[in-house]
Amino acid sequence: MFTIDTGSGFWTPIIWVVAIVVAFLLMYILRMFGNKTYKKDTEQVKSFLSGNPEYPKEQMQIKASNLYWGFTKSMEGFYNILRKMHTGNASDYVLWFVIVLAIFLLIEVI
Amino acid sequence: MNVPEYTPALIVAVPLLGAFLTPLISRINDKLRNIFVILVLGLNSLLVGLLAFNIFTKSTPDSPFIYTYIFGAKDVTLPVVRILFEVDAMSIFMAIIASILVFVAVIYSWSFMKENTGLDKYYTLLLLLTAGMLGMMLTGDMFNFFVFLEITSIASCALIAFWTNKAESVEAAFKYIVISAIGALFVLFAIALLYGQYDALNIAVLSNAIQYTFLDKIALVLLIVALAMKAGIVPMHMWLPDSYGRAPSTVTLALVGATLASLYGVLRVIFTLYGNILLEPAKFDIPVNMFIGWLIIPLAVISIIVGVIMALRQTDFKRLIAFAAVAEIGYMFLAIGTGLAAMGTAYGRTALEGGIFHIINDALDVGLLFLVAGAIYYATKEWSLDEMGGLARNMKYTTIFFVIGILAVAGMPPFNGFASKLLIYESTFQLNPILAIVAILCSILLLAAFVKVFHSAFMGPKLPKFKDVKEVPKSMLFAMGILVCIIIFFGLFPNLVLENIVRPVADALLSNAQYLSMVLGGA
Amino acid sequence: MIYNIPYIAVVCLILIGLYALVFKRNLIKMVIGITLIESGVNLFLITLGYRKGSIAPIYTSSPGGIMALPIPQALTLTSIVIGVAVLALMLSLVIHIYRHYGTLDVRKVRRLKE
Amino acid sequence: MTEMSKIVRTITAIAFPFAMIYGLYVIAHGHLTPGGGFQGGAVVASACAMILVAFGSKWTIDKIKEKRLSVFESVGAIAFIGLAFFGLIFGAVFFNNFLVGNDYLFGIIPVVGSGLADINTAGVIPLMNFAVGLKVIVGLFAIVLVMAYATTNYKEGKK
Amino acid sequence: MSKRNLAAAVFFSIVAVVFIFSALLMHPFGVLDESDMDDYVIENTQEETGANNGVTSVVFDYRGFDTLGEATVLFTAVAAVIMIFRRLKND
Repeated sequence: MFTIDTGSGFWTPIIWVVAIVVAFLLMYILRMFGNKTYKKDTEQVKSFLSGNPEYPKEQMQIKASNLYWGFTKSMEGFYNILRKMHTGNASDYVLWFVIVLAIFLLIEVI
Repeated sequence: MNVPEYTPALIVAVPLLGAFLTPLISRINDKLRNIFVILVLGLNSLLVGLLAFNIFTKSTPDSPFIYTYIFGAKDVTLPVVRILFEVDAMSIFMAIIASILVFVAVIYSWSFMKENTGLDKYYTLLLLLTAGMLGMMLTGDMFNFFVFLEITSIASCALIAFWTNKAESVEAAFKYIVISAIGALFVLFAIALLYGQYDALNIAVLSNAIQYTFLDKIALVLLIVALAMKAGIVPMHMWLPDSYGRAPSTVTLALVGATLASLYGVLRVIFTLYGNILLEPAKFDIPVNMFIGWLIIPLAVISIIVGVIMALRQTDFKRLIAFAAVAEIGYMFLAIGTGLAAMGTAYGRTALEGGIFHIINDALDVGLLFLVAGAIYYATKEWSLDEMGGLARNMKYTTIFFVIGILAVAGMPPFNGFASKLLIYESTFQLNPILAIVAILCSILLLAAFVKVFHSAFMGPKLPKFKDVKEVPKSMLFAMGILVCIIIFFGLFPNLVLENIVRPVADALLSNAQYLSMVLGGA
Repeated sequence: MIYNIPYIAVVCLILIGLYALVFKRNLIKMVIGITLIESGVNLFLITLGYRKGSIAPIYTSSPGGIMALPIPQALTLTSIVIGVAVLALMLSLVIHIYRHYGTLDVRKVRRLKE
Repeated sequence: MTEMSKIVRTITAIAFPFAMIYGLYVIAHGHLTPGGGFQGGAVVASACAMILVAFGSKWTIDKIKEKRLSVFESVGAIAFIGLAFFGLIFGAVFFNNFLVGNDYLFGIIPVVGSGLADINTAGVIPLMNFAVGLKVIVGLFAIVLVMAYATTNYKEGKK
Repeated sequence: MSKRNLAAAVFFSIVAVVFIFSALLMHPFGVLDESDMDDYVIENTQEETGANNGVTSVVFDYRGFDTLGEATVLFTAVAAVIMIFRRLKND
C-alpha cells in the first residue's frame, strides 16, 4: 500500500512523513527557548542596519531578474545559443519541424 | 458493476450536446449557463469514472480488458467499415486525466472569468475542447483521431486568443494554429499513406496488416514527429511557452490536457499501431525498437535540459511554469524511449510504468501551479515576477498550495512527483547512467527555478502597492484544493495507484496481440 | 514509373506549401502555404481512390461498370470542411494581428520570444 | 465593405433565388445524385455571400444579426446529434440508420443495381442532410458576415 | 543568402528527396493493391442504407461519426470567429 518496489530499490513515504513531523517538533522546541522579552511595535521590531537609515520596501525586495545572477552570468555562452534559438518567428517554428523531420527520415531510411 | 454498452459513445456525445445547447441556454441566464456546464462536465466525469472502474476491475495482467463499441451496427463486419471505439486501460486512464483537468478548470472559471464578455462562447469552446480530447483518447479509427485532433486544435486556439485586446494573446494563438495545422495535416498524410497500402482505417486492422515497408517507415516518422511537435518536445517546443503563457489560466489547464492527448497519440502509434513491429524485435534482423527508442531519447534529454535552463531565467510567471512543463514532457519521453529501447527487459517495463505514472502526476502538479499563477493574476493583475513581492502575507492558502505544487513538480519526497521520477531514474540508470544523472540534476535545477518564484512572489517585505490585496474567492480555492487533495493522496499511497491503475495500463500497452484479438474477435 | 505522376504532383503541392511556410515572410502567404499543403493531402486521398476506367460510386441511372472507391471521397469531403474552418480561424487571427501590430511581416510579429 | 452600384444589386437580387433553389435541390437529393448537405449548404451560403458583397455588410447586419445565426446553427447541430441519439433510442446503437426498412418515411429500399432514383429512400440520411445543410448555410454565412463587418469599421491607428 | 536560409534549404531538400522517392514507390496510379473495404461498401450500400449514392452512404451512415466531428469543427470555427470579433468592454 505504501511501499513501491522499483526492482532495484524501494520507496516508502511514511519514513519521510515521520521525519518531517520530528523536524517540526524540534523547530517548535527550539522556538520555545526564544527570548521572552520580545514585544511588538517597539524599538526591537526595527531592523538595525548599523545605524544607516532603512531603505524603502521596493528596494529591499530582491527582484526576480537579479536572482541567480552568478549562474546566468557563468552560463552566458549557453544562454546566447538558446537566445538565438528562441526567435519568436513563426516560420522558424515550422523550420525546426522540417529539420527534425529531415533528420528522422534520414536515420529511418538508412 | 456493469455499465451499458453505449457508455463510450455517451462520453463523447454528452459534451457535444452540452456545447450545442450552451448558446441557447446562455440567452436565458448566465448563472444558469454556468450551472449547466458544471453539471454536464460532472455527468461526463461520472461516466468516465464508471467506465474506468469497469475496465480496471475486469482487466487482468495476462488479458487486459478492451471495451469495443461499433457506431451504427450491432456487431463488427469484416472488413471493418464502420467506426469503432476501442477503449482499453490506456485510453480510459488519459480520459480520467482530461476529465479531472477540465472539471477543475470550469469550477475555477466561475470567479476567474467573471469580468469578461463573450462568456457563452468561452464555455461552448471549453466543452468542445473536452469532447475533442476525449474523442482523441477513446477512438480506434485513425481518421476519426485526425478529426478530433482538429477539433481540439481549433477550440484551444480560439481559447488562447480569448483576450483579444492583448496583442501577445493573438500572436500566440496564430503561432499555435500554424503549428497544429501543420501537425494535423502531416498526420493525415501518414494516414493516407497507410490507407493507400492496406485499404483500412481501423487501428487494429492496420496493426494486423502492417509489414513495415518503406512507406510504413515514412508514415511512422511523420506520425511520431507531428504528434511529438504537438506534445511540445524540444526543438519544436517554442509554441508551448507562448500559448501557455498568454492564455487565461483555466484555458492553460485545459491545454495541458490537449498536450497530453497528443502524447497519448504518440504512445498509441508506437505501441499499438506499429506494435507488431516494435514489440517483437526478434522478427527482424535489425532491432527496430532500438532505432526508434534511441531516436526519441536524445530529444527527451535535450528537452529536459533546455526546459529547465530556460525556466531559470524567465521573469514571467506563466512562461516559467510553461518551460517547466516542457521539461516534464521531456521526462515522459525519456521514459517512453527507455522502455522502447529496452523492450522485453524488466527495467524497460519499469521505465514505462514510471512514464505512465508521471503523466498523471505532471498533469496535476503543473495544473496546480498554473491555477496558482492565475490566482495571483486575479489578485494583483500582474504577470511579471519583478513587480511582485510579499504576497504570502495576504494570500495564505494560495501560498500553501503553491509550496505543495512546487515540491510535487520538482520531485521532492514525500509528494507524488518523486515516486514516478524515482522509477524513471532507476530504470534509465540501468540503460545508461548518464541519462539518470542528467535527469536528477535537472530536477534539482527545476526546484531552484521554483524557489526563485517563491522568493520573489511570496517572500520579502510587504509592498505598499499590494496592501489591499485579498485572498481569492472560495470557488478558486476549492478548485485548487481538489488538485491538492489528489496530489497528497497520490503522494501518500503511491503503491496503491501503481498496483491498481498504472500496472494495468502498462499491460494494456504491452500486450498488442491481445488487443487485436479482443477487437477483431467478434468477427 | 509514368503512372506515378499524380503522386509526384501531390508531393510537389505539399513541398510548395512547406516552402511558402519556411521562406515567405508575409502572414497571408503562410496561410496560403498551409492551404496548399491541405489541398495536396486532399488530392492524395482522391488519387488513392481511383481505379482505371471506373465511374462515380452512384447507382442512380449509372451506365454500369466498376466504380471508384467511395471512402476516400468521403474522407476528402471531411478534410475539405476542416480546412475551411482552419482557414477562417487563421484569417480572422491575421486581421487581429494587423490591428495590433500594424504589419504582416512575420519577423516583426515576435513580441513573445526567449 | 460598402454597397456596390445599382446594376450589381439588381442582378444579385434576380440571381439570388436561382442559386438558393439550386442549393436546396442539391441538399434534398443528396442521397441520390452527387452532392449532399455540405455541398448544397456551400452553394446557398455563397448566394448569401453574394448578397453581402452586393448590398454591403452594414445593410446586411441590420437585417440579420449574427447572434440569431448562431442560434440557428445550434439548432441544426442539435438536430444532427439528436438524430444520432434517436438511433440509440430506436435502433439500440448510436448513429443507427433506424428508418431503413419501414414503410412510411424514407424507408423504401431501392432496386439493387443501376436504376431510376426514388426520393423516398435511405432512412435518416435525407434528414441528416437537411440538418447539416442548415448548419452549413448558417455557419459559413455567419463567418463571412462577421469578418466582413469587422473589417468594415476598422479604425486606423488603433494599435 | 543568410545562414538560416542555407540550413533551411539543405533540410528542405532532404525532405523533398525522401518524399519524391516515396511517391515513386507507391503502387501505380489506378491499379490498387487491396480494396475489400470499399468493395464491401459498393456492394452493400443499397441493401443496408437504401442510398443510391455510395459517397453519401459512407458520409452519413458508415462513417457518420466522422461527419458529426466535421460538423463540430464547423461549429467550433463559427463560435471562434464570433468570439474573436466580439465587442469588448473597453471599446
